[in-house]
Amino acid sequence: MSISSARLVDLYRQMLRIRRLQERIESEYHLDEMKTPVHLCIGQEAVAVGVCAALRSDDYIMSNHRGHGHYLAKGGDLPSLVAELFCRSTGCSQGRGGSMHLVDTRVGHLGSSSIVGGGIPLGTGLGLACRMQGLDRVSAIFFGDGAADEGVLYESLNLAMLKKLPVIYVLENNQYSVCSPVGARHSGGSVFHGVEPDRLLSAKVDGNQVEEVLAAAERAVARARAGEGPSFIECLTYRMRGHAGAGSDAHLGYRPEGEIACWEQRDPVTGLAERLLTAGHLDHAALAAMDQAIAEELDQAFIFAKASPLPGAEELGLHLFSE
Amino acid sequence: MSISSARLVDLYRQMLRIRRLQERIESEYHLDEMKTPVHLCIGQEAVAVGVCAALRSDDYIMSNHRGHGHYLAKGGDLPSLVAELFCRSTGCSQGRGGSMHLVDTRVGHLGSSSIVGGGIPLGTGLGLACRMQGLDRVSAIFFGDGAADEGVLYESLNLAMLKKLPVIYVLENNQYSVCSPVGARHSGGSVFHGVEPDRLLSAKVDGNQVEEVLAAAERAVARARAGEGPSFIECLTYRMRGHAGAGSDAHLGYRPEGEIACWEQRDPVTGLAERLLTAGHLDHAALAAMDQAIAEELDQAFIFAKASPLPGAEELGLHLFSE
Amino acid sequence: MPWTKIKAEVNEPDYGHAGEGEGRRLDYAAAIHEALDQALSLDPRVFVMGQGVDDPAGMFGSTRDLHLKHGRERVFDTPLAETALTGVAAGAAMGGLRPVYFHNRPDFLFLAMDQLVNHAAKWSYMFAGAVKVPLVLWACIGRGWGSAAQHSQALQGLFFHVPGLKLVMPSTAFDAKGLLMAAIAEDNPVLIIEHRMNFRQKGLVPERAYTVPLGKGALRRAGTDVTIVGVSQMATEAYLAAEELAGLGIQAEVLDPRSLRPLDEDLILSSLAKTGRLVVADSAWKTGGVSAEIAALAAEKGLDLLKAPVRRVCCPDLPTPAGYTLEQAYYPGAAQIVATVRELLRP
Amino acid sequence: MPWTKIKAEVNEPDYGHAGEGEGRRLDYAAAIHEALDQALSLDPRVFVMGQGVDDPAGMFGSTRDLHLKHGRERVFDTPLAETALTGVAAGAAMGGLRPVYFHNRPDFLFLAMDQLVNHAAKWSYMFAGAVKVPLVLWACIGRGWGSAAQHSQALQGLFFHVPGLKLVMPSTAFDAKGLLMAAIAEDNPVLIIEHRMNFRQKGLVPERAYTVPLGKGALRRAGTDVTIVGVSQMATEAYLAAEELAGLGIQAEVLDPRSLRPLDEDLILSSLAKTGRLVVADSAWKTGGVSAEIAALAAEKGLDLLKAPVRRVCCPDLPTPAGYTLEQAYYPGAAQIVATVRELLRP
Ligand SMILES: Cc1ncc(C[n+]2csc(CCOP(=O)(O)OP(=O)(O)O)c2C)c(N)n1
Ligand SMILES: Cc1ncc(C[n+]2csc(CCOP(=O)(O)OP(=O)(O)O)c2C)c(N)n1
Ligand SMILES: [Mg+2]
Ligand SMILES: [Mg+2]
Repeated sequence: MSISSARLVDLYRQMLRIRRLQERIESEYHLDEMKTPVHLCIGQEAVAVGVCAALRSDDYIMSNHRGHGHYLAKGGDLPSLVAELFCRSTGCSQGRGGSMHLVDTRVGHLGSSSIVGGGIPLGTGLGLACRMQGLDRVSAIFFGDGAADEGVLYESLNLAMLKKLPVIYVLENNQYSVCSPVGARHSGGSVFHGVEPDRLLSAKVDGNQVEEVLAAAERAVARARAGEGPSFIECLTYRMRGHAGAGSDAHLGYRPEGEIACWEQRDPVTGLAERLLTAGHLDHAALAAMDQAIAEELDQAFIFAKASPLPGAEELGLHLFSE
Repeated sequence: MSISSARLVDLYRQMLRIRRLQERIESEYHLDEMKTPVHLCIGQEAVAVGVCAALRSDDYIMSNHRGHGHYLAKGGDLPSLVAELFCRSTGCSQGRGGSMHLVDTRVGHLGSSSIVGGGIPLGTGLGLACRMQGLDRVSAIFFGDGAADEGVLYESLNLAMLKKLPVIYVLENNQYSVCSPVGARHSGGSVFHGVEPDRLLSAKVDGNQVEEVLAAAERAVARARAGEGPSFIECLTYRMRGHAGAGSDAHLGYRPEGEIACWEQRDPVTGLAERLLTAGHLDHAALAAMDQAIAEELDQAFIFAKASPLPGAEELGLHLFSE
Repeated sequence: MPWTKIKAEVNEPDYGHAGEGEGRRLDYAAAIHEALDQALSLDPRVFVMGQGVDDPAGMFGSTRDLHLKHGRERVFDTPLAETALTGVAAGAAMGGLRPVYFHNRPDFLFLAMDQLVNHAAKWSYMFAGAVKVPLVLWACIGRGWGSAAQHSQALQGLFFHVPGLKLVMPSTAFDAKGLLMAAIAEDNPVLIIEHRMNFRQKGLVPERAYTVPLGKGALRRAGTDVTIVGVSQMATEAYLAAEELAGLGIQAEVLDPRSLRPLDEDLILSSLAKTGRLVVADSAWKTGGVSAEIAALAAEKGLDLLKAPVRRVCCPDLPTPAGYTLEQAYYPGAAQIVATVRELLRP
Repeated sequence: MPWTKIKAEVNEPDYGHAGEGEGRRLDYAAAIHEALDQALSLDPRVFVMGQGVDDPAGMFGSTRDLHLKHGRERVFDTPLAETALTGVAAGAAMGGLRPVYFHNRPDFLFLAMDQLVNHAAKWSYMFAGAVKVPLVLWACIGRGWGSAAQHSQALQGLFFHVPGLKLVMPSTAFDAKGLLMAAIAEDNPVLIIEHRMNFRQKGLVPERAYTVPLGKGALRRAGTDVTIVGVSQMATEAYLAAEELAGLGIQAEVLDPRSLRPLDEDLILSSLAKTGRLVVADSAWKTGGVSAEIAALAAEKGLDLLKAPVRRVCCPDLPTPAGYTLEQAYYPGAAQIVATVRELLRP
């Protein structure tokens, strides 16, 4: 199945938008106005965009601490995200969640957990809810290679396979959990790739190639909607920045010499731009215009956020319970 | 590797001893003097005996709620076990543990958890302790198919594979967790059988054939002592009695018609007796003598237990902490 | 008597509460069963899950055969994977359903805590109410017959500390049904901790679907000399103690909070205003448990009312021993409450 | 200020404790680091594990580069698998080693609870002392900079309730080192909960290996008008409050329990005998927390001493919000303690 040029351009635009937001956060983070730990997803944009492009707006996603890309790719409201980073009342979580706890229920984004692996069973439960309500929705769960250490993945996958739930497990293998390389935590590749295909559709894709991610996600979605069960898609990718906060962490020395540079060559955003240019789907002027439009959108979002009110002490006790 | 006739006879004697103890408990349980929930292992004797026969006395085991067989096979003291069932001060846990919490540190039995799966990481930690202390001991962990549902198995196996720990994971697949058949809880066979052999030596054996269990355990032990890493041995077996308490639970109707009868044909104890008779390793007289000796040993153990003092209220607070 | 042989053999005390006389006398388990049955019938979003809910024992009878009536899609067994399954239930709740997840014993809830406390209990607050989590968790305290340290814990003291979680502990069949129906109707996570000893009782239970509001305690017996707050099964023990104390000329007022979170503080404080003395009886460990908070309530908001030190009757701060002689020394009951009250009132 | 930028910039208050003047002034993290370094040097059974212990941040500096000195076999990173790894640590302890397992934040301990509470804390009792579990777990409360609901919980109230577990919460560098060394020397499971705000401090720490006994609280400041018990970082806040109160003519006595389980009840009761007033300040939720037990202690064993109601200064019963304006409203500190004491002493 080949992707139309218009669609590819749109995927690119989405990835670029996520990238530019991360960069904008980086450039402003030192001002200490966003008083929330940010986990940037620079280098991983193709995973979020590729998966969400296969989803409908009423499908669910479950996100994690590194969730800006998931939120935007699923169609989450940009100004509300930025306002959340500034801890404003207009933030998507009204300043209660911060960067790690985004939500936009209008587009099926039901929240994110900053407990590593915590979202995996929740997203599985969303799949169960779809099934039990007779909806043909699917639930996609984003989690990292660190989360793949957690037993809750094993338990959740077992249930999803047992009940053939419409759940797509998206392992964003960016090869690190904080400073800990995947090889220091896993004895080898994921055991779930060894499961029989009729129980679990498993795939390993280049997570920096949005076309590959999308293709795998579309297969998974089709399978899920057909009631055939869950999928497990491992997207190999790379975190270009530090675990949290802004900027490179190359100076910390936990990554092998040259690794970052090597992955810069495989940048999902610039790589796709080149492919689009080469294929003639876009020219430099169109690229620049796109960048300009995104910059303006970001300007507006940041202006909105900074001008928004801060929640006051009197709001502290609200929402402990849904009434 | 063939097993000597003397050894096979000894394995048989051990299995018979476990069986007879279970039967003795069954016959007395209705008297309500053993005020502790018993989980009998009738039908599963070959697993405990086959695995422990491959172990040295200073190797560790970690047991579970269905642990009478593990305890005896590892060389645990019989009278102390029986006294524990009668909640006496002379019990192996001084009446604090009951049937589900046996211990005999002299023979490397460091306890048992009645939290399903709870012993799996503990036994893994024992393997780590062996490794770090430069001992060539191994740690064997007994757990059921219900425990295999728990994520702690995935987490523990990953660590053991990562660090090549001398741990043997013994899955006693008796096909039920209480009344719940394995097929209602697992989507299929264990995913760990799919792991590359250099990471994990995995085997499926007939858990009712002690020779098969022993052979697999010996391979696993050799591998562990050689520092080559963990093994995962699935022993297919069957629980002939109810989940807890005494007697058959056929009347409950959760097992398919004829299933119990079918497994009676595969009884590990009588099956082995027949093989020994056929091979001429034992004759009927020897069998009877063996049975008689065991009966006497059991008589003594029950007399000892019933004559032992009950712990008094003044002992209640002891042992909260090791001093 | 082995766990499995516990039968409803005694009538619960006649607390003479208004409006409840209308019911039939039901086993405690039957009351829970009826609540589930009615909730399943009335609300298609409700479902019941848990290891063994569809087995012949059916959670001590509470869920027995519900799968036959309501279908295996809505009443289903689960793998033994308490961590994930709690999250799955919470996720299903976020997705619009109303799961009731049976956990058998509270001891196993330790595996559920991350999903329950870090997730279900925080989701509403963390996302400013955007997503609600109408989740019911149920677990039943084991006791006796050598249940021992890992199968008999009364863990209300832990869950009681968690904001975002409602905590219910009934002691009568009427409340068991009504509180469960209220919990299922709640838009927030509710943990119901039952007590195995309650299942020995029969009580009057109306057939109709009704709810008992969370946060409203019950006055089980009026008195003037001392207030006894009994948590869960200790409410029954407190009542029995009060009857005995009456024979000694001591009029004890007995309160059953029924739900611990929210806690009916007014009920306790207004009783204290009458009696000036407080004994808190809990089926759990003493230090840092529910009994501590109720004692603290008195020290904070009722100090002027107190004529005597607060007393607590709880399990000692020890894991539960298996042996019955040790169990006997371990578990407090009516006798300990009587002794404590008498000591408190000794002139 | 982002988490990662917290530096030891202030000297902790000079409590003038005897014998401790000998030390050098060390960052709080350096004190912990020294304890680990010495324990690793002195006892071959000791090892350190945890997600990130060998990374450049090294648990806020507490474990930094220990793997280089003591080898990667004894100081090692772990998978993110808190449930099993806690059991692995406990199992290693049963096998004769002395693990120190760093958990970063208490929030993640929910995943460790089954192994910690159902297993490590019960093994000695359940097997009548046949097997001991000399296990140290360490976690550090996050606070501020939008840590939010899942990264800032102060969970002492939960672990405090568990028999078989010792619970330590230092507030000075001296104690952080001495209590950690005591915990490592213990034959039983000990949980140390640190507070991130303590890491802003420097204190006097002797170079020698020493232990601070578990169960002995510290008198941080003598006073006659009110006793303030400050748990963990709130001990420092209580001291600052007391200094301010002194300016208002109020002499507050400040106690730092240091270890919560065992709790130094005598210290609290004898102070109460002097002052007749009690304020408990805890960095955690109020309902059912440590503060409740300390208040209950007063109501039970110190009622005659009380001249005024007990007061508690705690976090409100809410998940922690991310936003700084909400955080400001959420966290109590010296100012709230001052206000509470003044209200209590208002004639
Ligand atoms: C249960 C749990 N343990 C530890 C942490 C601390 N922590 C936060 S993010 C993170 C790294 C997770 O790695 P991964 O899942 O690969 O996601 P990535 O950050 O690479 O996107 C860790 C260890 C946590 N939040 N939750
Ligand atoms: C964590 C946990 N969940 C549930 C239980 C209740 N329970 C006790 S034994 C048992 C069955 C376990 O099945 P399996 O592991 O196959 O062992 P088997 O009884 O078949 O030997 C269950 C569910 C428990 N003890 N621990
Ligand atoms: Mg990662
Ligand atoms: Mg089984």
